[in-house]
Amino acid sequence: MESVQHKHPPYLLIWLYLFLLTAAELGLAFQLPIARNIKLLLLLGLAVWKALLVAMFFMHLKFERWNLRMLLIIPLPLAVILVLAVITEKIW
Amino acid sequence: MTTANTDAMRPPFPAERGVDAYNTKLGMWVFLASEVMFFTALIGSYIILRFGAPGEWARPGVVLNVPVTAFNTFLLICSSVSMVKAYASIADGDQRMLKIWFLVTIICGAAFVGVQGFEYYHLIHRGFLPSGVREGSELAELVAKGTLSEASLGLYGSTFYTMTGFHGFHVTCGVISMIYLYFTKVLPGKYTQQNHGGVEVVGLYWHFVDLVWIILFTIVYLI
Amino acid sequence: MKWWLPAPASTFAGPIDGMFTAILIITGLAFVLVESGLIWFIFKYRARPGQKAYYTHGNVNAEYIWTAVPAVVCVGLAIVSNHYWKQIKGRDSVPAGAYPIKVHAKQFEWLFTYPGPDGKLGTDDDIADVRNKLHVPVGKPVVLQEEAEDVIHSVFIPVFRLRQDAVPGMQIRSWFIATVPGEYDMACSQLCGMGHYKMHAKVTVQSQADFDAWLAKAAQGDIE
Amino acid sequence: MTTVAGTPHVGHAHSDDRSFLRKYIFSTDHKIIGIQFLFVSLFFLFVGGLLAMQIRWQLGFPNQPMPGGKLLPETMAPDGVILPEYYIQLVTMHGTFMVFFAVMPLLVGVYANFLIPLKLGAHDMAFPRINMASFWTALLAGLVMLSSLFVPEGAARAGWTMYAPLSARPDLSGAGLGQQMWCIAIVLLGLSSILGSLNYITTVINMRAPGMTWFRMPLSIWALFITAILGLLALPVLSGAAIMLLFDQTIGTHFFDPAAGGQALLWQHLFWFFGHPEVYILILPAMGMVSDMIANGSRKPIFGYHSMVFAIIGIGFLGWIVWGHHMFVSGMNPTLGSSFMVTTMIIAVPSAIKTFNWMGTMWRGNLRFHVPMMHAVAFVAMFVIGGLSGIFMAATPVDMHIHDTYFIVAHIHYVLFGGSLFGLFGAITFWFPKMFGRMMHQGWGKVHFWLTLLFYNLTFFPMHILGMAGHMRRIYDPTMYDFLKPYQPMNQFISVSAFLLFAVQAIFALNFLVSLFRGAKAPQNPWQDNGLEWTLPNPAPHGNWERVPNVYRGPYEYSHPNATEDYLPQSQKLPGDPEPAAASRASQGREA
Repeated sequence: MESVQHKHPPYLLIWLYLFLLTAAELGLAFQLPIARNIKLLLLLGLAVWKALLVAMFFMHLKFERWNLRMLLIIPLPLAVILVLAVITEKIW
Repeated sequence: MTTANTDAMRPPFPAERGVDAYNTKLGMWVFLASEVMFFTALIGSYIILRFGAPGEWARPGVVLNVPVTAFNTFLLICSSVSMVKAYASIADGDQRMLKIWFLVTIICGAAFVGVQGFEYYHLIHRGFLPSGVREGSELAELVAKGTLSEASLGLYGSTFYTMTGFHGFHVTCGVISMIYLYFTKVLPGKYTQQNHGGVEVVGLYWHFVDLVWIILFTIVYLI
Repeated sequence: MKWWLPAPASTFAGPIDGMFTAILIITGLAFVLVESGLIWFIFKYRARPGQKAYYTHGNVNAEYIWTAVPAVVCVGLAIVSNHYWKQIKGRDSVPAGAYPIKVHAKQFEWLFTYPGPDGKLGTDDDIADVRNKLHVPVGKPVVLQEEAEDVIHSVFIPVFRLRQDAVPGMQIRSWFIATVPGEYDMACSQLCGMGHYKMHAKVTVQSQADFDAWLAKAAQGDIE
Repeated sequence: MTTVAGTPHVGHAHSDDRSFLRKYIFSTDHKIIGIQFLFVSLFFLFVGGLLAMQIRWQLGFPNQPMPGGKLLPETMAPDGVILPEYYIQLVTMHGTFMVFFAVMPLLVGVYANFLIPLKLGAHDMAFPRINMASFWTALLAGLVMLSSLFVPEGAARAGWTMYAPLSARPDLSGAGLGQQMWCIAIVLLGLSSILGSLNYITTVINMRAPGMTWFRMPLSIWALFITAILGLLALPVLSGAAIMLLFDQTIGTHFFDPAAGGQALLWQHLFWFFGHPEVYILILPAMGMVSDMIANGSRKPIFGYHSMVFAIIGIGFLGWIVWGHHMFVSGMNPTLGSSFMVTTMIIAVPSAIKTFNWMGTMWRGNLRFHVPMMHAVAFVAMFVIGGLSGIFMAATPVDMHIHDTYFIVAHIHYVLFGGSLFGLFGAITFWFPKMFGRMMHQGWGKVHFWLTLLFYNLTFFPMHILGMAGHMRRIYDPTMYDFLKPYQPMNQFISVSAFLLFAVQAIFALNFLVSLFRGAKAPQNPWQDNGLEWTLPNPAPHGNWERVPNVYRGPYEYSHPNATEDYLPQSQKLPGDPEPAAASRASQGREA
């Protein structure tokens, strides 16, 4: 029962982060007049950041052993390979 | 005899263990790995189709109602927090707070589904269909004025409804299973400090659904 | 009935048949090695009273060898394949000045459009939509500009060793040089619906003069 | 914590007061579920074979009334002559049934369910109820698929690969409801496979008996484990694609509709991204079980156990990055084609390692040719042909000529019939006593083996020649083409061989059915095998073990110098064997 022993992560603080990041995304998407490509990268970066916060703290991945983390990491390269390969198709 | 042990929060003994996780938790993680691939098929198709789309993709906010969905995003994030608070409560042995936080999660989740239904209703009313734009609708006028490019609207509708629809389906499944757990396990006080695997496992699923939405919200509504 | 590839009639046939033969020899050797080994073991080591199997968990050196040899052979084949692949299908492989013919595939026929005297497609003097008859001059690079109207079809001319899908929504170019005059079959090799089997065309390879004469006649509507 | 070495745990059968319905129909027992899968998928194997016979009739004897064809309705075969629209349904459904409802459930549904807990020393699967749900979903999927043959416009008509846009447009394919039912059945099957896979993976990771470390697992379990991972990650992609296809057909989306910006090639990419791992789902379990049978038949440890494991893992990984080799001539970017060609060439290497290791296992063995061993050796011999013919297709220029011809058909049948089905015939015979407590008849098994081997090769080998000549797949009437007319005698020869091949399967069916009721009672360990499952009575009781055995060694210790017999069960303690650490880790055993 390891999970009981250690202190709980500051869940409300992470909620605040998520809230602020979402607000930042909205502002970025609709208010900031910057180049589209940069905007796209920033938005994706923010989305990944939020997703990581959820996975690491809410899903406790930060506190799991590496072999359990591997389970969720395995499909990710496959997903990337699929999308990248098919997109190169369109670029030629 | 065989099933008695699966809900307990320890790996089955005596056995060689690959990971330090009890069966239902491990099973849920494995299931989530396959869910990643399912959403890969949907989101990947969206990215690929958008790359090769004829005509300009509709700019964010023109077709979709972003403020409503931003509120919905907020709801889902809140439900994720309340879920993890419910888990933390029972891990500390607090039955009362478990009941409260679990109920908050269910309400937020159900509200999300409701808002999404509302959103769909309005989109269809405005003429936005999975197959594209309905003749003579509000969006058709925008197309006529040149605000929207019609060429890619068919793909826009296809991908939008499929991705958000399947996400909504997952949320609905989550809400239903949480309601079931609420009445069969949470209210009767069957979860304890030592045995609350159900809360953790349904929580994993719920956070995953939240995580998918975080990605979807950005790439569908904001980009 | 021939127990081999069809008679070659394009410049691709040489390398493709050569590779086929080379792979056949390599795989044939592997086949003979494995099957004769199996048969030999089956006889030599069959159970006999009093015989005990040799207790071993393997031999690392032997395993290195039978990992390395197939790996080297396969990588070698990959290099050779890629060499010819680039010549045949590569992005820039179509020779400049290749004679263009548009292939419009639809359920269940082929429509060929030949450029008129100006040698360009998409102009007024095109000889459009010649049904199921592909005529090409011998010894001259020809580039097929394939498009499909409804579903995926596939241009397949066995004697040329040429196969290329025609995909709706895509413009795909595919080229060859015919080497032997004659009349050949062309088929659709991608399941395209109920009439897939009858979607065939006749390919006529003829000298430049004959081809020009045919083209002139075709311009008058006589495609026979 | 001591286990009596090697003593059979007979007489421990639990008092079993479950009702008949709970015990045999809605059972959560992994063994019963495996047997349910066995009967259902053998039925679909028969259906797929029946469809193949009709295909062969049409190809061998085009436009002639088929014997018994008058039984078919007018919409399929008026006066017994097969119609072109029925022919492409036959082609589509033969592939679909064989791949999704016969071979895949036979390998994974039957043997992952049956073997994983028994061979690893678990009481049952990790999630028995999910396991039951998996079976019933699969059955439902199969029934939906089967009934699609009988709806008004008939079954799906776009080939088992279901290439869009033909499959997405009812007006072009001519089948509306049938196409939709195909998609629905595939989504259901995907769900069933995912449920099954997550069960297998969890069980293998978490429920191995003490001492059953990763590298003491039998190769069959390794193969099934990697297969489960492939299924877990590949099937959802297919399900997603099938859902998009279904939406294209029904609610007017445009995923695969080029007229509205959709992409025809997207379907192919998604399908083959699933499809190539699927190919390995169809062969890896057979490879694993054949490894078990060959070691048993050779009375020798498997040659290079570790490299066999790594080869399985390597195939499992590489299987994800070769899908484009199905699309060399599809109009895909040729540079992408080059990279897929290289990965495809590389994936030949682990298969070669496995083949040579099987031969190494037989080398200096003491070969016992019981029926499973015969099938296992035939598996190696036939798989080699299928594997080598794959190299022709991997070479991109050669693929230009043989793509979509009978060369491909020959290749896939050498791998799926010569490979998977020979492996399966062996596996069915091998574990029949464990399932039903009786032996299959060895003599009839040998007759069936030799006749199958003969007619199988006579059927499929000439297809290579047809393919070289350019004989296209999926054509209704080859005599339409001048260049194929000379090959009609060969087509007829193949057809006759195929009919005979189908007919001799009756021997197997009869042997199976008769042995079920009249077979000789099986001894405790009929094949003198090392696996944990043979320490249980035949058939094993519900819950398998009173007390989980301890495992002291790997699965292939045949002819061990210190053993009195030429086999040494995994749970038999020799003097000096240390007790597994996991056995003493916790005191709470899971007693009944």
